[in-house]
Amino acid sequence: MTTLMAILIGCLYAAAIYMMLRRSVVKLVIGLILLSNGANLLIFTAAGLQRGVPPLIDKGQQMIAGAAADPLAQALILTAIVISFGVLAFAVVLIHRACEVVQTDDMNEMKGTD
Amino acid sequence: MVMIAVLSCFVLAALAPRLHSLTGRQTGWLLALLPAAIFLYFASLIPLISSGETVRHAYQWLPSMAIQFSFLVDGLSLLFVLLISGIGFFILAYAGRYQEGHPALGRFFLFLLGFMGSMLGLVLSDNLISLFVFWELTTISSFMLIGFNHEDDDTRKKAHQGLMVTVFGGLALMTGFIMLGMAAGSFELSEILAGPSLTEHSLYLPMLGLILLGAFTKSAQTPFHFWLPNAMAAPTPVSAYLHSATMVKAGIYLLARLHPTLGGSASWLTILTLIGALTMLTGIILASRSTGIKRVLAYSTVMALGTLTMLLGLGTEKAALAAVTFLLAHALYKGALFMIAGILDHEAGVKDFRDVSGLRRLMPKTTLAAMLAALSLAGVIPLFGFIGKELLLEAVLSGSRWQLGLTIATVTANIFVVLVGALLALKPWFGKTITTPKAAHDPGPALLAGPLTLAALGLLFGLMPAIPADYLLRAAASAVYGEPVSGTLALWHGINLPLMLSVLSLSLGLLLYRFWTGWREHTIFIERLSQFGPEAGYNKLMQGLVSFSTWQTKTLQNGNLRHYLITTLATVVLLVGWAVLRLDKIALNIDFSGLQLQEVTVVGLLLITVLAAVTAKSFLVSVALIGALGFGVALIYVFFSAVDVGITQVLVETITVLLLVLVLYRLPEFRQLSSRANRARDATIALLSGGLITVLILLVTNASSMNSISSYFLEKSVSEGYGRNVVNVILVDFRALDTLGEIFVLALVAIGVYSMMHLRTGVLPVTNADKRHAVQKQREKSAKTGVKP
Amino acid sequence: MIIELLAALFLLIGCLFMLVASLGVYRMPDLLTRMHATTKSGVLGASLIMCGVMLFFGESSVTLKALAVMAFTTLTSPIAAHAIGRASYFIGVPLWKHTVKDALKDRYDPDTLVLRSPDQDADSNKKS
Amino acid sequence: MTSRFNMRSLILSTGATLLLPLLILFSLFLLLRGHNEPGGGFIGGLVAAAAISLKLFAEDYRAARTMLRVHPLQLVGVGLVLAAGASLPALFVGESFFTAQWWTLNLPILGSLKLSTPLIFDIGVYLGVVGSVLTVVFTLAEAEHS
Amino acid sequence: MNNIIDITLLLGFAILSLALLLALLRLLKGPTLPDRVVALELIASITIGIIGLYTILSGKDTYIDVTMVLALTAFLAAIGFARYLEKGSYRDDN
Amino acid sequence: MNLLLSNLVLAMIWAALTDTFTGGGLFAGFILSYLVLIFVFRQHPDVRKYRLQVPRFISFMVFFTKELIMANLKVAYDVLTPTNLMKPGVIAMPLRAKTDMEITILANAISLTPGSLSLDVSTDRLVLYVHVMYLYDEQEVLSELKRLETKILRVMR
Amino acid sequence: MDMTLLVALPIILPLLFGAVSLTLLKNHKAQRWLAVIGTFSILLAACALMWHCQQHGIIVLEVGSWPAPFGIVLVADLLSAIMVLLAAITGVATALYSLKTVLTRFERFGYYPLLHLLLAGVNGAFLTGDIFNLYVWFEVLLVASFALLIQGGERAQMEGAIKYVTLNLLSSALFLTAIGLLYGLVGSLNMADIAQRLTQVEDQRMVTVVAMLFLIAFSIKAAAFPLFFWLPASYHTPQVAVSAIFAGLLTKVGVYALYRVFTLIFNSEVEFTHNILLWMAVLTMLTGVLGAAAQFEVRRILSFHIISQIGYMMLGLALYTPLALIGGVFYIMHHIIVKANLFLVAGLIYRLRGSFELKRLGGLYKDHPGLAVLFLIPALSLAGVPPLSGFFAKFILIKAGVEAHAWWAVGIALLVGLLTLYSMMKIWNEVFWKAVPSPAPAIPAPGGNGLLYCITGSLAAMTIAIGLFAEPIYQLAQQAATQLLNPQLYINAVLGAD
Ligand code: NA
Ligand code: NA
Repeated sequence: MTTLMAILIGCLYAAAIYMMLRRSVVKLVIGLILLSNGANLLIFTAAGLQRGVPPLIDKGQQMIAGAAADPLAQALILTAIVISFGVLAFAVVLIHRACEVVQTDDMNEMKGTD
Repeated sequence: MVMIAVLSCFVLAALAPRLHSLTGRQTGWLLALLPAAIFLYFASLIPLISSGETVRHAYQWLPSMAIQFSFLVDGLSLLFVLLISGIGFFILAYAGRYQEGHPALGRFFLFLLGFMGSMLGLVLSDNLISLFVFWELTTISSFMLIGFNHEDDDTRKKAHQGLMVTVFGGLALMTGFIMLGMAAGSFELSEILAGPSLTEHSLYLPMLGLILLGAFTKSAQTPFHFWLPNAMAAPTPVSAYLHSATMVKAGIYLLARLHPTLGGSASWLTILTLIGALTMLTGIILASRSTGIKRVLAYSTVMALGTLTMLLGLGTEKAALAAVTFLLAHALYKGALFMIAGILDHEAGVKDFRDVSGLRRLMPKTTLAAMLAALSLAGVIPLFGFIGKELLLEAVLSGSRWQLGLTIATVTANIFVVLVGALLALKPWFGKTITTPKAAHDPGPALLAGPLTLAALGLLFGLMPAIPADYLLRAAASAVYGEPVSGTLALWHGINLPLMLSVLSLSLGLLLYRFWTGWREHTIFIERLSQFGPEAGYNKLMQGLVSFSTWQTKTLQNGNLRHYLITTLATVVLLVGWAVLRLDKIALNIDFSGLQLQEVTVVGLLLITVLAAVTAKSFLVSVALIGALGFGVALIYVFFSAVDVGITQVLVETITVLLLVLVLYRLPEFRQLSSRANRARDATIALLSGGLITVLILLVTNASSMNSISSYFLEKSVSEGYGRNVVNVILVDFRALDTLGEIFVLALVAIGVYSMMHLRTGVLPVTNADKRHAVQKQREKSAKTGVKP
Repeated sequence: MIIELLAALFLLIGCLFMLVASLGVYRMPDLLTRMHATTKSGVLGASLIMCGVMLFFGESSVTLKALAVMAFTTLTSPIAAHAIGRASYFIGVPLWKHTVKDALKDRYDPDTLVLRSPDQDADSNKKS
Repeated sequence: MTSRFNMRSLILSTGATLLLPLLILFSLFLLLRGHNEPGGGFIGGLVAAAAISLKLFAEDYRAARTMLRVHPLQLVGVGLVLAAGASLPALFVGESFFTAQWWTLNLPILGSLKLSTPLIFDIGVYLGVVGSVLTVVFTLAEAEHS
Repeated sequence: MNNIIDITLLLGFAILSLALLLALLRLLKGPTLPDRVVALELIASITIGIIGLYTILSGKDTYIDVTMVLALTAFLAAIGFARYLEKGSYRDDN
Repeated sequence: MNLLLSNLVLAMIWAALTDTFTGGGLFAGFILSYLVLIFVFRQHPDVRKYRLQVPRFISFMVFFTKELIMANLKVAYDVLTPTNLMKPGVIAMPLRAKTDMEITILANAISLTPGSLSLDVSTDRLVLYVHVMYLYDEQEVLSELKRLETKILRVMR
Repeated sequence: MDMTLLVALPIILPLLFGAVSLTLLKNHKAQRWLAVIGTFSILLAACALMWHCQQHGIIVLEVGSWPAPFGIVLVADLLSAIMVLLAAITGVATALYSLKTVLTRFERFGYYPLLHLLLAGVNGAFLTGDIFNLYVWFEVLLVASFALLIQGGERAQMEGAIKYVTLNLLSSALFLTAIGLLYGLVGSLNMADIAQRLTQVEDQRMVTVVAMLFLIAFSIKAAAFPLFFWLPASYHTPQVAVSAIFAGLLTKVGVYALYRVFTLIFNSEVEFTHNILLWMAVLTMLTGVLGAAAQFEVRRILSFHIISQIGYMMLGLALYTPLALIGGVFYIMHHIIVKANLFLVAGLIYRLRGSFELKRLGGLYKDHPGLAVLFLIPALSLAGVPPLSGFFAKFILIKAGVEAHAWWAVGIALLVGLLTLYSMMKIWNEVFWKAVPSPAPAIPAPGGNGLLYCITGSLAAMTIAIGLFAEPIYQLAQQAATQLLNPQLYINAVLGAD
């Protein structure tokens, strides 16, 4: 499954990058979403995929007998998801304001500043 | 005490503007008391130094790097100190009167005193680095002085030019000093000089080259000589000070100082004598063609500097003595002559030889001083300049390798020196009286004291050469030569070759003076040549710099975000790709076993979704697809045991869609703007990057073999974190700091969005009717332009 | 054993209804007919699968949650359908060509979004 | 202009009224059980934010704003103070910064209640998330009016 | 006995996969935004179904929690889109 | 509404007291407290209404579930067969339901029953616009819908 | 309470002040007070931390008492302590400067909370010993900088912000990717632990692969060649106080991160990694300074100079000798103060003349000699003129370069020094020496300049002091460099010696 995931993640990155490279600035939004999904899945995959063993300990138990999925990677992903969500929200509003102020959505026309 | 001498200049400099507003007209004299005191103090050291002793003081600065303020008084530095403080005394007094009433006179004193302090520090420093520090300070303070009339565009340009050239050299010098320090094992000149010669050291040539670069730029050696005449943009007291005894002599001082350690090699001899001779000739020929009084003086200074360099290049005992003698003579007459040029300007309003004649009767005292100084320059007996010139010729004649060539050059130069001397000694004073812009008259003591004294000293030393020789010059020459020098100075050596050459050049020079105008007309080609000269080169370089940087900025920082992204990504692909290709074995984790149906389906559908989201023609469609993508990704998290992550993913995706929807109708629609070629290029970059990521994951998952620290959390979650949801316990306890940072990120987003939307100016169409109207207009517009909305 | 069999049955039927919903969405000719499929089959499919889960685990906590899921979908699905259906009228999504009657046509005021009843505008009723 | 926004769908707004308490309760449920079962401050906060957004979508900005009473940014502030403040109690008992503190309160009716700094922290997270998301949502919705 | 459940699950996943594919195709085809939103709604429902099946497959009941959240909040996206459309965008889809 | 709430609270207290805070425990608690409520406050007019509402609700749920399944079978049929037979249309259904809650629940129920999907309520709340799949006879469809309305109103009022 | 708390204070103080400031959003008086008290308290904490660090060596705080490498650790070695102190100084200067220059309407929309949180992010990044936590603090400071950057909503700000945000988000994504891969490789997040575990990786070249990702991610943050584009696009657009704190701190966080990971973690293939760093350093210096030569607007010139100065700091790391690292650390110390100050002075120029355009400025030397001095000191220091702070910074690096026989790097470093002076003197000539261009812009002289002069004057005094009393600073840099070159010290402090 890791191989398959690696391919999916590669595609997510590629798609994200392609969208970030568009002139139409709103496509950036899609690019950022794809990128953060890709990065989160990458952490998930790199940490090792485990089926059906959530890191939840049963009532009355002290720990999980046997294998369990990596809780740390999950915590990292949670943090990363929330951060990228926040950043995305900011970026969306920024793009909206920028289009409003600059009166264009064409990145090629936003050359007023280097 | 030495430290105090140097420091006091800076302290007084800082106080000067305030002091000036208090004491007004007499400030110049008042401030001049300081150099006078310094002069007297150092003069009191003459007996000690002339007996071969040295004085050294050291104060810690950066001991870890062996950098300290250490001061060494020996013959050479003493000679310079006396010149700096002595001439400085007159210059301050002179400037006080010359610049009287100037609104920024206080600042002028500030920089002049600052310059004096720097110069004193430079020549007194025993530590190479502290020497360099003062070196740079002279550069900066002279920049401020040269640009004193800063509202004039040309002045600013010239000041900038002088600064660039000398700082360029300064930086080379610093590197050279570092190498010298490394080679000699010390930054202390006294130790370096006491140590062995470094001509055999492996770093010798680069070190020499760099140090010479520093010295040559500062001392205006060809091809860097052009900044010096341009520095005449400075007020005359500045020129008088900088170009007689101080600033430009710093390079010479340095060469003289380092001669025992770096001198004596073939490269030293070759470079110094050739550059020196070239400079000498360039300077004096240009001087002979100039008509501006200060300009002539400036070029003749270039000549003198070249001569000194040449002498130091020869490096013989005789040359050393000749060099210090010539240096002293030059300081005296050149200081006087510059001040006289200033007097002519100040009292008669003339700046050009062609505009002046016959002032002898109107300005008798000035004439006297001028003639004494100019004749000393011309090397006329019995002035001190004559002795200097005789020694020069002697040294050249006894020189080794380039004997003949150098002699011819020196004699040629001397012919023109005589011409220049004659110009200065005769042209303004004799002949028909021309009406000058101002009613000419002798100035007061403040202006006249300097030239008269210096010129008189030239006569005195000429008549009694033993005084400077015994008390000063021999010690100085010894320091230069590295061993005690035993020569004496005398006005009369009998009829010898140097004397004959002197007479030859004197007569030819006077002849040339008669045909000065014709000479200038016949040599007009030199002017044309100058467009290929070093100054033109400098200007080209600066223009080239600006146009190159403009081009670079246009290319790199072109305002196009996509280029930035492409460059960044290309860097990623190249550097990471390179690192991957370096691997001993590229072992990828390729394994399709154990796949489950639902997993494959979800991944497959996700791939379709991603592709569709990228190719979608409408933002809305993309957003809807992103929603679907979110569910798919959540499924993956669920399939691989991440319950909390799955839930969060679903929620975040939903709220993302809500947010997008809230701004959506105010965002422009997707447009297809890029050309097919650009899209292909972008797709290539994207696929390369994506492929690289895939490879990295496969590499890492294949190589990982270590146990993760996460087993700790699984063990301790219940027993020490009191929670069964390990992920949550990590979030709120084990790694609560991450979570803390993260909600602050959210808070920042909230503030950012809040302020972005409330601190705005634009107004939106608000009703449906408005909106439709706007859309209608947009459609009409796009129909005209043929772009799909 | 019987419970498991029952659970399997529920699951299978639930999945089939899901498929029906998808087929409906895929095959039906216009938006409103497609929504018939999703609101009904989607809700039932999910609910049946939840019943299967409920039966399989047979624990009260799971039962409670599964019931909650069923309740939530039943509650939210028609509301969403309503919202979308209503919105589709604002932007004038075309109805299937075989639609026989459209009582809603032109009843929305495009600027105020007021929806008039047929009594309020006998005139426009005639037109349609 | 305002009338336009009051002409919301009756079905939707009633549905929202029905769902809102459900969602809020659900979010609190997720928050409080998060330490032992899936859930926690984030997830709870996101659900609560979604709930109030539903109110906004079903009715209008003003209704949602009135329901919340305070400005969401103040909610953020309180959340942040709680979350950051949860790092401090450890200092008063001489333990390392951010060390979790657990207190068991024996209340007469409710029985023993476990209170802890991780819980306070999680509540801070909850408030911070609710406040932040709502600030963004409200700001954007409010901008529609201007 | 587990066989029955296993086969059911396999069958279920296959059916739901097909359902997901069909819904996705509608999402891609549109032709109007509401059509896509409806498809998205359905995808959320199918996701609930898949997680339901997966809950049984893994035997861990905690996955049900995900479906609870999905059931309660997934429709919000549709509400959002609906509101967007009501706000009077007259943009053509596609 | 208040009675339902107190009924629920009582059920929870029961579950808490018996330490069976589970589906079954709550259900048992609900039934028990329902019985207690209608017994203790049997004179109260609200309770009389409430007494009937619970069985009506249960019977409505049964009816509704049946309808839902029927609806699905019908959809399945439509989906799997050619679409020729369909004769969709939007009709206006006059409303007897008055309160927001009544209208909403009615609309939702209509959406989940066979062949009909509620679209919107007129602003004056007089009619509900419904999309119908088989509009062969509008009056019959309307009376069908009205029957559903009656059932719901009986539970609600 | 033990002294390890000191490590947390520079983070938790601004967080708390930011949070409280946010709850008092509409009370801008209270916010001003909080800004002043907050930044000064951070300064106090930073001083105490510095003192302790020098006395007791590396201080480690295990957050939540969870032992390393499992919990997050905050680690203050000397480099961190230095960075925190500099951030605190910049913070105080900016906060005070803001009191007089930031518009009230900005203050009412979260300016001060953003400032507090920016500092929290910066300090967090300097102090954390955990690679993922570093990412979190990066994001905190990044989003704070986003929000500060767009306050005002001018066209240039928007255009600049789009570029700034996009490129920085790309950098964050790369950073996250790198963390994910590193975690996958070694299964730890604690930097000391990672350093230890990496030595057990079979193919050290695999480590270098991951190192390249970190290199690029941090180089974007540090604005190194060829990844600096976001900086010139945006730094001249926000309010001056914001420009100043950005100029002083943001890129330095990237530089710090490079120093941290390329001394502690990725030190096995120095000849490869640090050679790339060397190339980047040299090209960064050169392109930055050339970029400045093409600019004719004060803040744009200064922005490009940030880039070229970053090159020097990277040079220190790239040469990777004790002296070079000393030089690098010294350079950072000097640069933060000087650069922030230059932007603040630019702000004063703007206040007096209402423009940043060279061609519209002039006459300030005559009219405001005090300001001229305040400009000249940092400007000359930036160019490396002795005896100001920049001289030793450059001198040490050049010496290190000469000792390492990195001739071309030395040559370019020198050339860049010259061109820096060229640019500074361009500003000087045009803004100060040139006569006021006619028609003179009629800007009424605003009040309250005394405080602003005091702030810039104090920073200028520090510049002079670093130059004149270089020895203690050098000692500090030396101790810091010694720690950097002996990562085992850091590892032992965090994980315990065994
Ligand atoms: Na987190
Ligand atoms: Na940055």
